[in-house]
Amino acid sequence: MFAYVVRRIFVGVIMLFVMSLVTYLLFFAAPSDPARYTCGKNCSPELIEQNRKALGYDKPVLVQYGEFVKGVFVGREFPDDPELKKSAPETIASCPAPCLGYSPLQSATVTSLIAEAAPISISLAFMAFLMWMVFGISGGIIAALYKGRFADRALVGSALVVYSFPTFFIGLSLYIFVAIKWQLTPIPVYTPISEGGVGAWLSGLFLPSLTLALIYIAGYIRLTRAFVLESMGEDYIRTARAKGLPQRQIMGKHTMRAALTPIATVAGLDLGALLAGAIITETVFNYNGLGKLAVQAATTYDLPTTVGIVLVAAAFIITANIIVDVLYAVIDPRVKYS
Amino acid sequence: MSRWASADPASSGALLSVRDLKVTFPTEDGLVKAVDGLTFDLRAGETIGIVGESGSGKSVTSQAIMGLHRGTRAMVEGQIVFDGRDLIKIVDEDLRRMRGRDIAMIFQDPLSALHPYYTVGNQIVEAYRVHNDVTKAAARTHVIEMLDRVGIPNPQKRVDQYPHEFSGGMRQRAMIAMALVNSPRLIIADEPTTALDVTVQAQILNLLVDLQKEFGSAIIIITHDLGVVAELADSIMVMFAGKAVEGGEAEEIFYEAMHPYTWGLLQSMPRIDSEKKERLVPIAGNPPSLINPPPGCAFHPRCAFRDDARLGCSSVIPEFDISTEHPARCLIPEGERRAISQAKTKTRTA
Amino acid sequence: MTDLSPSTQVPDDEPAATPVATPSASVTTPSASHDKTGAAGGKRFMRQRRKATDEGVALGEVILEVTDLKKYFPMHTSGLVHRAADPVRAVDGISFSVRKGETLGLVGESGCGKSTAGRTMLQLLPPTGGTIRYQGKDITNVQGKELRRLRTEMQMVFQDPYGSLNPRQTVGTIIAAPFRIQGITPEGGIKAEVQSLMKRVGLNPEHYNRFPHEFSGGQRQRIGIARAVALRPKLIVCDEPVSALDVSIQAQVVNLLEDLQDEFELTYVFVAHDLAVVRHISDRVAVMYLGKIMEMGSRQDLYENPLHPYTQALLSAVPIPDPRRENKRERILLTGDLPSPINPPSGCVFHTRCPRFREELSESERTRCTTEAPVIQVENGHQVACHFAGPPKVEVF
Amino acid sequence: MTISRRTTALAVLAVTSVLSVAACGGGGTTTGSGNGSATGSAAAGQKGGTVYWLTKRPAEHLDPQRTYIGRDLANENRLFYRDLVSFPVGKTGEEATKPVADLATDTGTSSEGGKVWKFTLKDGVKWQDGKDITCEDLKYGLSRGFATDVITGGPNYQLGYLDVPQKDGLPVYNGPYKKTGQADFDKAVACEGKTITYHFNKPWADFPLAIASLRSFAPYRADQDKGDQSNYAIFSSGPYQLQGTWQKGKGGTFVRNPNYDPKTDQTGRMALPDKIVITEGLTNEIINQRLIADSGDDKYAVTDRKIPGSMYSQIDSNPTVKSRSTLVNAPFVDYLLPNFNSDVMKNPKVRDALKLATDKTAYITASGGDKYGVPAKSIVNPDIVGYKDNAAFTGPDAGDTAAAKAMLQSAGVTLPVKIKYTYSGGTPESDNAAAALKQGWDKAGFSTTLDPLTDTYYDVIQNPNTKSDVYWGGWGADWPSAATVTAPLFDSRVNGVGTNPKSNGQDYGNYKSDAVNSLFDQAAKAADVQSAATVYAQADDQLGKDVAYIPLTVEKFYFLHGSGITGYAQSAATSGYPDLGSIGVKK
Repeated sequence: MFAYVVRRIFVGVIMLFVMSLVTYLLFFAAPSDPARYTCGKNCSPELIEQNRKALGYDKPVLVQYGEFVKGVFVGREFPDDPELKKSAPETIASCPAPCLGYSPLQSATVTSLIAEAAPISISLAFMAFLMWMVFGISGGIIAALYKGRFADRALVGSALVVYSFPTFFIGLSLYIFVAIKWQLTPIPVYTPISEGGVGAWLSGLFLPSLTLALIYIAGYIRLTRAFVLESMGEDYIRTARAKGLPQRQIMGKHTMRAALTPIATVAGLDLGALLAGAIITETVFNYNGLGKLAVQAATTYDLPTTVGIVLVAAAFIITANIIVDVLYAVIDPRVKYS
Repeated sequence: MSRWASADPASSGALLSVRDLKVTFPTEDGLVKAVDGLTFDLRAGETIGIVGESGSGKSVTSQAIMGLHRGTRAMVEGQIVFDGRDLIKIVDEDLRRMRGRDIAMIFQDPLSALHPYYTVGNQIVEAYRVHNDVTKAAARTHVIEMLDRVGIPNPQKRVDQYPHEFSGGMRQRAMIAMALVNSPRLIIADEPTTALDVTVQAQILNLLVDLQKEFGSAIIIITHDLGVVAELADSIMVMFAGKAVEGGEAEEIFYEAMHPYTWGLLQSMPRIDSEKKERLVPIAGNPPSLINPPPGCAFHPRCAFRDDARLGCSSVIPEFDISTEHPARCLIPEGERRAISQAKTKTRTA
Repeated sequence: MTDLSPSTQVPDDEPAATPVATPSASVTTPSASHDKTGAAGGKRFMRQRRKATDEGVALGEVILEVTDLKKYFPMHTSGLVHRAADPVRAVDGISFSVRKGETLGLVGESGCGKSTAGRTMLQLLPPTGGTIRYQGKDITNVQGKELRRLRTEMQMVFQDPYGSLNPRQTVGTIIAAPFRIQGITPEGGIKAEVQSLMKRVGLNPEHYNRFPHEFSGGQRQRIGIARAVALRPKLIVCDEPVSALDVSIQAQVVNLLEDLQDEFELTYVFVAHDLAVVRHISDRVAVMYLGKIMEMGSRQDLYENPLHPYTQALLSAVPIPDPRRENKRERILLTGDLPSPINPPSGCVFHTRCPRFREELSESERTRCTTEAPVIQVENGHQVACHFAGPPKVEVF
Repeated sequence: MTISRRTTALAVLAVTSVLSVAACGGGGTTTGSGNGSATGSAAAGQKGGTVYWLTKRPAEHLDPQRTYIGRDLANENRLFYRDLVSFPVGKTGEEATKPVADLATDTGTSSEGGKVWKFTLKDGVKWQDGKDITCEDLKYGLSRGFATDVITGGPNYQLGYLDVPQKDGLPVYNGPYKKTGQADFDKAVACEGKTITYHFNKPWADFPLAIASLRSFAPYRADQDKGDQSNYAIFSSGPYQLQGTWQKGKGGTFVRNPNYDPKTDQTGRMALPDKIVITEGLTNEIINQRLIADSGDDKYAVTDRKIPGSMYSQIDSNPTVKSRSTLVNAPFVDYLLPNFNSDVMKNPKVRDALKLATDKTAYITASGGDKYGVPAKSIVNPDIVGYKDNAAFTGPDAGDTAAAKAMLQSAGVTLPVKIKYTYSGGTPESDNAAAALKQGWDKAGFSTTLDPLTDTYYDVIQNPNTKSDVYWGGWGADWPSAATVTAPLFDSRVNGVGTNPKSNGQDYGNYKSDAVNSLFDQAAKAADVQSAATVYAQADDQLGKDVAYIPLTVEKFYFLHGSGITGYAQSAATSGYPDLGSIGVKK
């Protein structure tokens, strides 16, 4: 198992490097010129060239990528201009290893940008995760137990309705009605625990995580219902009944264990993907998490930040995959890794 | 045995008396009469074989006896009297207490019938403790003894293994251990060897015979394989389209079969001990619909001996006369059938 | 969700624990006993075959010859770096030949390699070793066009009639598929040909546009058979064609296969676990265990005079629908589980479970079984891979 | 790329006179309107409280030499970056864009026909750490704009105007970090005590307007400069200073600067609130819904985001909300450009017919109605100094189909005349607006193919080889002078029309006229803004005669603000955005 995990991590790291290289290549293959974008009005070709230099896009792609990889291991300095470092060292930003680059468009190292944004996305993801697991799974179990009856139809029906709305719409509606019109909650603003304590953190997270959770709750009600029903139809449940086990024990021990195992893995992967940012929800609620940072980076041709977020997102997903696989081996005795 | 079953279950003296059992499933296309008026008795320590093809209602019968249709949309009617109590009428909790303790079940596919996430020991201990107020340790000791008894080598180690770590035969042994752990008076074995290889099947059937002697349980064995019941059963009931078409002692069924369907079954089966390379005699056609069964005798569309003009096979529903020793649900006069049967038996054993 | 299964892929019907053999135990067919002179277009096997005695199998020319066929499924080691490890020896050096017009039964219990052998000889799986000759021509590694042409002559019928039919295609489309794939237009058009095929296998030609789920199990198997015979192949490998069917339906399909064999002069390799069905349909029978052939002979030789202890145990285990006989029978019971096909036992692969080894042999004789792979012994075309081949102590039936 | 706020980031600033506030009758919170005082209620404003500024787009730069967004330039001037001269607070009409002395003792003196400018710093003007603002600080600030490989994104007029020799298209001086060519820069900008002298290589009559509009000439403290890392580091010279750090995408909080002495400030900055909180990253819907709801702190909120069209009815149906809405001129003008490289558009009669057939009313209606804009009579914004309607474009706003058809028929072309119209599309409004134009043109005998570009726009039409007949454009001036409108858009020499095969700069229609070019030269040499304006008007006349462009609309800002706001004003001094110089909160 240990060797398996080590191997998976090793493959994951290689994948990250491949992805970063692909991002570099795609970025430079795009028709838009990021240097033109940062150059003001009345821009001459010479000025565009200066901007390109300021952005660090003046060297060949592979050289840039090489510097990026070097930075990950030994750190870098920005801008990479020995002359400037000599004459005006205070203008040089240092980016210690592991350095994911420096974004001239944000005037900050990518590492610091991600360090600021990640806690927001992670808070949001975990909060939403908590909500959707609690409500989605309990809803799904209720629906399965009352299959075909009112509770089932109501739950599945409303899940379908919620599911069919875009996140943007749900988020905006919650924000406008709950926070602005009815003022049931304060205007959602992300407040780190270090600034406002747990209370402010939670109240700020409520609406955005609810928005995010609603979509997942809808999905998980249907998922859980399906898995529970499937599990209830399994032969081993019939065996359990034939043994004379009480209904409680059949549901609690035999049905749930089998039904929740696949949900645990799906949930792990969903959470992993969500940790890297929920673009729409973060945009609607003005949460400066990784999702919003990603949009900003992509729309402003901010390569270093884009690469950084791609890597973080991929790392979350790869890690989630590894954890889920390991978890699976723990909860399902049939699964063994070698 | 003088008659197939008495009219009154109370006077039958049997461990299990099933009377006019009907199991109906509502579906979108209509009511499926999976079991339609089944009657039989089973005495303590004896074995009855229920034989039939897919859709004949044999498995539904076994589940109805266990009360496994409770809580579903299936409708169960008739009487299932076990040890003087009607299992259809008793409350859920009483039935639950009897399941596993008085009546145990062995299923066809031991891999899917065992929970994949719990050890074999865990599952058998659970079956024991739910009916016996003992400590886990005591239960475990008992379970290890049971595993040893059903021929699982190294039971101390095996008890902590998961079903997937067992071979198919070992899994079925474990299922048998689970069924026997409470020394039930009735074991229902639903196709217990169908998923197994023939050499393993032989082992398991041997084991069942041995254990029945030791525990004195009555057995209902449900199978499509006439060879299996030939080895085990005292009496046999042949089912077709939810109904019993013939019943009697094992030898009567094999050597004096009185129903065209039974003849068909016996003849369509290639025999390992028959060197003759003659054409098989299949039963023509396909199994009938259970929602709209053919009028009259449900078997008549496939019957090689039907005589609609004389006997009204397509309009008259033949009776299953439980007052006789060897009832057969057929309109052909008994004498004629006896003659056909003797001719057929001759060809089989020649 | 990611890979739950361990690293090996083995066909569904072969559990991870599969067949095998020891290094040198290859069953060689004595070619002298075969008439290999028949060139293409030689005399057809006689229609009266069915009336011939069991000894009459020497009539047809050899259509398929398999020599030392091996199919291993690769495994790899655990640890940081995967290295090739001992493979699963699903088929481990089997040799036999099939004559035109005959039926060769391939029996054995699950995991013995019989299905893999069937698929490998049709090139559905690439063989690991050995040669396959079809009508005298080596087809072991043919590819591309030639393989496609070969497919018109060699077909397969599968066990699970439902799983092997595309549920979204009509029956007409399914049966017509071989024509389209091969680019062949039969006289009178595809549809007419398909409908005549349907009629021939006992399906209503008007059901041309129905979907597989609208048919019963037996009818689906008829569809599979119609598809297999569409191009008038010479050889059909039937992989457990009747094991999923009810007894009464099974007989219909067996009869159909026999009729088609006569009508289209087909040669069958009939892979099955049901010894009774195999006895009924086969001219010759090969018994497999752990990837090797234990015993092979004419139907009569094999069933009435089984010489290998495994064959004897197998036959003895089959229940007979005859209570009086059953009550008199004494079973030869095997003990223990099937060994792993990754590390098969040394010497004779069957020795770990062999009743003769356990009960009848002396210590020195046993040593021979555990160290020396048995060489095939032939007597009148009856081959046995056992050092101590001989009749059983008790009657098998 | 810089031209339109629709496609790109760098917007623009605008200009001129009035904008003040709309305020429709009724509400008690009405601030002045029309030509009245824009700061009517500001007079009653009290000190204290917190003002909230809600916005969407994050500031890309808060470095004075790098800022190029109208909103940020205005707020910087009002809050923390004082300049030698600034636009006054609380003025309307032409007064609003008439620079007044701020850090300098007066509005500057020029000599040598506008080629040399002198300013003297007041006594007692200080940085937030209490140190005096010096002439060296002014010079250092300007020098940063020359470090084009570090200080990017801002206006670059200094590169073209300051009398520093050029080499390979760039000045030989490369900024204070590397100091190459420092001697040349020292010659161009000289400090003598508190007096700074700028030497230009050509006359710059409207230099004070540029100072007041941009922040390129603002002072900067060398010891605070960390190059790019100082992008969001605000070292204040104005009434407020940043509390903590600026968080991009989130915003920042400004509190009073203890070292700001109001006695040195004659621009009228009232500095009423104790605190100003700027929140970035909100969506337009959320901002305006919050302002409609007007609850809690949102009572004290203002915004620079237009009310979305979908919310007009909510506002019209609620008089109290409507009283808090304002509709003022924005600095932007939408226009069309015939492509002078296209065969049909080379024909002057076809261009005339296109002009006559253009239905501005339909364009405005499709874009959002009177809340979107009013018909434009020139490419020059009416708020620009010396504005005059262009006689060529004073015809009926809805166009004159009959005249257009007649013109087209006399043009010697086969009808219908096939034309392709390329515009920045992809939104329902922009596509509807294009369809509205097409309808007018097609009625007059054109057959129009619509060509919406949804991704990059200006980069595409900047290519002289683009095959299209008519382009859409949008523009806002950098400072309130025609010098930053017609000259940069139509001077073929500046834009490289006919000389640069790859780009036409901002002259997207490839217009080239020696007569107009020489008028631009003449205007640039003018000693003062007014006389320059007269010459620019002549140039505009010629452009109109040639139909070098067809003006569509002068855009409007339709904003909401909270009920607790006092002194609410929007004027050309702040490019039409809320003026933090006068805004306060009710107690």
